[in-house]
Amino acid sequence: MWQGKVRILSNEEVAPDCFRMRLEAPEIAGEARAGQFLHVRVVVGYSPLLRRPFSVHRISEKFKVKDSRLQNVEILYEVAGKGTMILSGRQVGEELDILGPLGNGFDLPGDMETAILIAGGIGVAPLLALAQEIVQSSKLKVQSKKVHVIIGAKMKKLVLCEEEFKELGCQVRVASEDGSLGYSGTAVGLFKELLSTLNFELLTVYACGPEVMLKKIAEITSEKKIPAQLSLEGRMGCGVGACLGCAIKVKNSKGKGKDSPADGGQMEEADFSYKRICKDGPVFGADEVVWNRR
Amino acid sequence: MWQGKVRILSNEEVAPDCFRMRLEAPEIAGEARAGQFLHVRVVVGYSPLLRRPFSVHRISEKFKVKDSRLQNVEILYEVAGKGTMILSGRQVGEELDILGPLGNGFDLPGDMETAILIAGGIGVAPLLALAQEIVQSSKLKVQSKKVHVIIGAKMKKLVLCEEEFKELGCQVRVASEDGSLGYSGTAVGLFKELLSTLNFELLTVYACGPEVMLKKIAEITSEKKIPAQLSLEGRMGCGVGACLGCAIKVKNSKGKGKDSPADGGQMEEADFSYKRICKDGPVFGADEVVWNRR
Amino acid sequence: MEPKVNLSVKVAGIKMRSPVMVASGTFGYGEEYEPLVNLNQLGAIVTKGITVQPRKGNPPPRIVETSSGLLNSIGLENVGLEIFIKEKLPFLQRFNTPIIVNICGEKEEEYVHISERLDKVEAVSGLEVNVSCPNVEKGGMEFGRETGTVRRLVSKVRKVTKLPLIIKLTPNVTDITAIAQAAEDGGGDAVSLINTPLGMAVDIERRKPSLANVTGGLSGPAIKPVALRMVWEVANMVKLPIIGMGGIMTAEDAIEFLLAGATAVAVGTVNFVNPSAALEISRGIEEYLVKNKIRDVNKLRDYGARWKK
Amino acid sequence: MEPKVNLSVKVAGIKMRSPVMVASGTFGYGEEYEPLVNLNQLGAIVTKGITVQPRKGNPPPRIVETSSGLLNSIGLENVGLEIFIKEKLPFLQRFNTPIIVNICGEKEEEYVHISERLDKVEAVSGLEVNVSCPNVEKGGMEFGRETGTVRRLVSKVRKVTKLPLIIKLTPNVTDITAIAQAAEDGGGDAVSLINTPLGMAVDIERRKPSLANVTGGLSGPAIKPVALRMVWEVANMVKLPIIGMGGIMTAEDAIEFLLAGATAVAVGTVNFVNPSAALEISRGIEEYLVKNKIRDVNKLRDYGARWKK
Ligand SMILES: Cc1cc2nc3c(=O)[nH]c(=O)nc-3n(C[C@H](O)[C@H](O)[C@H](O)COP(=O)(O)OP(=O)(O)OC[C@H]3O[C@@H](n4cnc5c(N)ncnc54)[C@H](O)[C@@H]3O)c2cc1C
Ligand SMILES: Cc1cc2nc3c(=O)[nH]c(=O)nc-3n(C[C@H](O)[C@H](O)[C@H](O)COP(=O)(O)OP(=O)(O)OC[C@H]3O[C@@H](n4cnc5c(N)ncnc54)[C@H](O)[C@@H]3O)c2cc1C
Ligand SMILES: Cc1cc2nc3c(=O)[nH]c(=O)nc-3n(C[C@H](O)[C@H](O)[C@H](O)COP(=O)(O)O)c2cc1C
Ligand SMILES: Cc1cc2nc3c(=O)[nH]c(=O)nc-3n(C[C@H](O)[C@H](O)[C@H](O)COP(=O)(O)O)c2cc1C
Ligand code: FES
Ligand code: FES
Repeated sequence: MWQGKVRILSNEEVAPDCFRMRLEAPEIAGEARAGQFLHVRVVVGYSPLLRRPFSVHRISEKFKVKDSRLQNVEILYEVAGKGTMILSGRQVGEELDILGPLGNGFDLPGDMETAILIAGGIGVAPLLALAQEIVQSSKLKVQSKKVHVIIGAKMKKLVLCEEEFKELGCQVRVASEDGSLGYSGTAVGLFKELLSTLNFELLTVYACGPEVMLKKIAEITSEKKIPAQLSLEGRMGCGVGACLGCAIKVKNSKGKGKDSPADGGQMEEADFSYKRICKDGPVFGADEVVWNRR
Repeated sequence: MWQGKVRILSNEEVAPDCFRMRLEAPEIAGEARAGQFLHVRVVVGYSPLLRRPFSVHRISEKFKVKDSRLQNVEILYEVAGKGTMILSGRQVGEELDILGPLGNGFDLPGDMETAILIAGGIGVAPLLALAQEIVQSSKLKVQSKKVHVIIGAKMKKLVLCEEEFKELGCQVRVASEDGSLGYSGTAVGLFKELLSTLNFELLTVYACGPEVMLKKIAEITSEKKIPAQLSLEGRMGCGVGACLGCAIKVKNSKGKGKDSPADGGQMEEADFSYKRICKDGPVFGADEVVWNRR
Repeated sequence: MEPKVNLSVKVAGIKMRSPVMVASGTFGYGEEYEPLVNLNQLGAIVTKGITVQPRKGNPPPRIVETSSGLLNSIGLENVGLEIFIKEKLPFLQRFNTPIIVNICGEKEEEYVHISERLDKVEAVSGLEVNVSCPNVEKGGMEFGRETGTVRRLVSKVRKVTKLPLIIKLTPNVTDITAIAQAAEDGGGDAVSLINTPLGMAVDIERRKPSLANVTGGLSGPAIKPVALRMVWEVANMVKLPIIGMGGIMTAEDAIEFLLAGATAVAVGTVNFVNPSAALEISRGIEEYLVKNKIRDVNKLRDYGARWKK
Repeated sequence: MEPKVNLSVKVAGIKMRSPVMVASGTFGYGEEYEPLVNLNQLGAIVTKGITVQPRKGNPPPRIVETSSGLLNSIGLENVGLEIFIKEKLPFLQRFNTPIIVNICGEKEEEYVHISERLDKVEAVSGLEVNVSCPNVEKGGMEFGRETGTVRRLVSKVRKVTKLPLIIKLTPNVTDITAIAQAAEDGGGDAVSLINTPLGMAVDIERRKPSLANVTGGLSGPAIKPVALRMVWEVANMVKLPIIGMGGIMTAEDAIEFLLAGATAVAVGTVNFVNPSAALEISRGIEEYLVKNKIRDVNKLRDYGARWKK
């Protein structure tokens, strides 16, 4: 974990309102794992007051170069409000105060033979780093052509990183809600289609995207008993586990482990507890998560 | 009085930490008088929350052109804190929210034959507009060579507007505290020297600068019974006379009119009242002002 | 084109074309902003606090900025009751907008005197009884921090006037709902929430307080969360209609107050930053209603009534 | 090089090498920030509020940003007294920095139980008695809003422990000096000022409160003026030493508190923004003292004592 100022090497709009920013950050690049995030202070002043979390999107050259100046980290972000708006205006050459890498990262079972990575919208951000890690790791069995990537987006021009995944040798499928590219429908629809063609043995599903998408994927994988890891979001304070502001409800292993009533009623006290998205996550097992959050 | 967004035409550092900004503002240029000020919102957000006041420094082309796009207004400002720092970073072509012209402006007696304008540091800002107004007015008797300008500054490189005053035909004298240009000493010293060479009949003194300077000038002019007008500063809220935040203590005409004790004790209630710098000023008669403000 | 939604509200019997008023002490006597703002489009104009005698106010510096806030210690500088009636009211009267006079005093008798006097002045639509000014040595906020003093003062004023009485409360109390209840018990028709929390800033170079009067009232966006909370608490405990204020800068801010339970809102500090704020906020509320298919601004406060802790 | 000025202070008998502490609830149990901050350089570490039983805390969302502020409604999530002693204290103990345990309860007996238990735990340098948590249904702030409840609670705790007792007060009261006096009367050794003012934010798109628990405590620069005012008021009325906090982001902010009368300061929300803030602020105070030729940080509070309204 490291905090300090790093130089902005690039900050480009790669799709409408989506930017990719590259940072000169050897301290992070050497340490960061897919699924972890950076906590970024977008301004020096107090507006906004808090840092903003962004997933590690790509760790450049990590495995290729020794020169620390080339050990860069990228984030991919969407303009969602004030903070990301300010970030999108930051200039190349300026310094950015970052804290990271934070969080737990994705878990990569050594015996995994097939991986499905499902991205909804900007949720693609951590999955590219994940594909990178899977493909470049020597410890894993899984081969790049057994890494299936589903990229879901509203429309063609919002489909992100298709080329990048292909370069890594992944099997890439695209879903667009308006049918303007690839499968016409959501990433979940395409996922179901893909599942019907695959062997479930030694398969792991990884997903990041809007909560409704993650919830559906959790239902599917739970039914089919496929292990699934989801990267979640939530309002973040400290990012390091100290403020307890980023709570997410999870089923207690001791408890009966069932979801709370659909009417939004309370679960039994003994059946759930809160975890910290920043420290215990942001990657959670699909089975843990209690979905009827407000 | 007008409020709205105007375009920044230029924003240049004319001396260390001193900037001149030109604004395309026909609504202001047509109306503004020397001694009035603009209330400027330096950012869109709330940091800083309030507007910042700056004197009308030069009204470009006012008397020369009909084309409203050429009717520009300039301010001259020093980086004194957060707001002026932000202002100095604003770019040509951007819009700036301004409110003005505000305040009362300098009074120009029709029978004035000689004028002395004394500027301390950034206090030169309103005095250039004043020289412009005096020289370009057809109603006044005073001739440009009877407009004496004293520019005081800490050192040579902080002497502002010498050329501009000369172009208007004024008699310009410079004082630098370190002796690096012109008279070695303060503007007040040079003023005393100048006074000893002039006829006091139909003379008016105008001054803007640090409070210690204005106080000394008030003492000199009061002793010699020379009318003097001072442009004052103070923390400003609304700028239009509504909030009563910019109070300054003045002698009551009814009261005995004497200054409060030098030990900073209170004046008699009946002897003073508060005026609003923004609306009743920022130009005050030197005789009115009660100087022992904190 | 007719507006598609209703923006008009009624507070303490005063009908307003818009729920957006301008707050006391931030809009002078109206005339200062007239060159910039169409006064006919405001919900109501609340004047600077008026006392029986003219007041000079506190020594400068009287204001200082803080993070997202403004501290002021004006000290109730005002022209006094009679000059107000003779010289300030006639100007305001020319507009088709309710005039609410903010009144203050060092003793109960002064509130009573002013109310009695203004009761006979036709131009006045209502009184905002200021038991919350933090910047005077005597009176003001001192009346507003205990239920007993509030109830007694309001009932005394109630006896001498039929004018709508809006009681303006201070947030510097342990339980705002008890104070609001006291205002109702005393015979008040509405409450204004909130006046400024007492604050302070220090000049570390001079090692002195930034304000000559040491402490001042804090206004602006910094106080909005506290103001909203108090509005919601009072809306859920007391029957009186509420004029919400404290840090409103945008239509979104105003809507937060209306949802939390305010019938109308007042904008203060924002006038200094953007004189047309009240009108822009009014338009912004209208757009919100249209966009969300809510026909009447008065429906907004139903939401807050449903929120439960 | 020897430091040219004295930065060490003593609060309630606890000696600290720097007047800059980290505030309860914003620094976890220390271990979270240890990778980033040299814990040996802090004035003191105040832990997250501890209750007898573990607490889950409130449902999310628990935090939301406001202008220059942060609203939180954590709801005192903590591991509970015994796990704290067994699993969290041993880590903290490794550092050469006073550990102050923030304690809270729903009933007086719980405060008493925790104090009695911690009295015997050597690693603990002092207790911060939290009578000001605004985010729990029972207890917390309810003990801190009346002089009677404060005095009684403090004196009960006083009886069972010799540990220094720092009473952490809520700003949500009419008269903070009366509460601080009650803390002294009950036998407290110092007061912490301030915990968070109660606030609220509304999500106008969903037309619901932004926090699941509706209201929350406001922290950050927005509250600094109110905190400073309370510190100055208490410093001038009550003998107890004060730990000042509320919106401190920079050394300048901290110096304002020290001038106003605080013996030490605590930094909270800024830790989230800049984990090294406490250490940077400590260095900034040192530079200020050197620049202004003030030999001892303890001289700063003499200034506030001279300011008069
Ligand atoms: C672990 C983690 C990793 C993330 N990784 C990425 C990533 O790689 N790329 C990416 O683009 N994003 C990522 N995000 C999300 C990203 O952090 C947010 O989009 C960003 O913080 C938004 O900041 P903002 O200031 O632009 O928006 P804000 O102004 O904070 O608002 C963003 C949205 O949140 C809602 N919101 C904000 N405040 C409130 C409130 N008070 N009440 C109700 N709703 C509110 C608003 O509706 C708004 O649309 C990640 C989040 C987490 C937790
Ligand atoms: C009518 C009028 C006309 C003016 N014309 C000009 C002009 O033409 N050119 C020009 O350069 N300036 C002019 N000024 C001054 C100018 O407005 C200020 O320099 C400017 O507002 C500073 O803003 P800032 O945000 O940069 O500084 P701030 O951050 O506001 O601080 C400026 C200075 O004021 C002091 N200060 C600020 N806040 C406090 C506080 N809380 N306690 C103690 N001290 C404080 C600080 O020491 C600081 O050095 C004028 C002022 C007035 C009233
Ligand atoms: C400069 C100033 C003067 C004020 N004067 C008064 C006053 O005379 N009477 C009163 O009841 N409130 C007065 N107030 C309080 C405001 O009416 C309002 O309650 C408060 O500022 C909160 O709203 P805001 O945050 O929108 O400014 C004053 C506020 C300011 C900033
Ligand atoms: C997320 C969060 C959790 C907090 N938890 C506690 C707590 O458990 N006990 C307590 O006494 N104060 C708690 N506080 C209050 C802080 O200790 C401090 O008094 C307050 O935040 C003001 O300081 P600041 O503005 O520097 O944050 C908490 C504050 C925050 C922001
Ligand atoms: S953001 Fe602070 S604990 Fe997760
Ligand atoms: S700044 Fe508001 S009255 Fe002068």
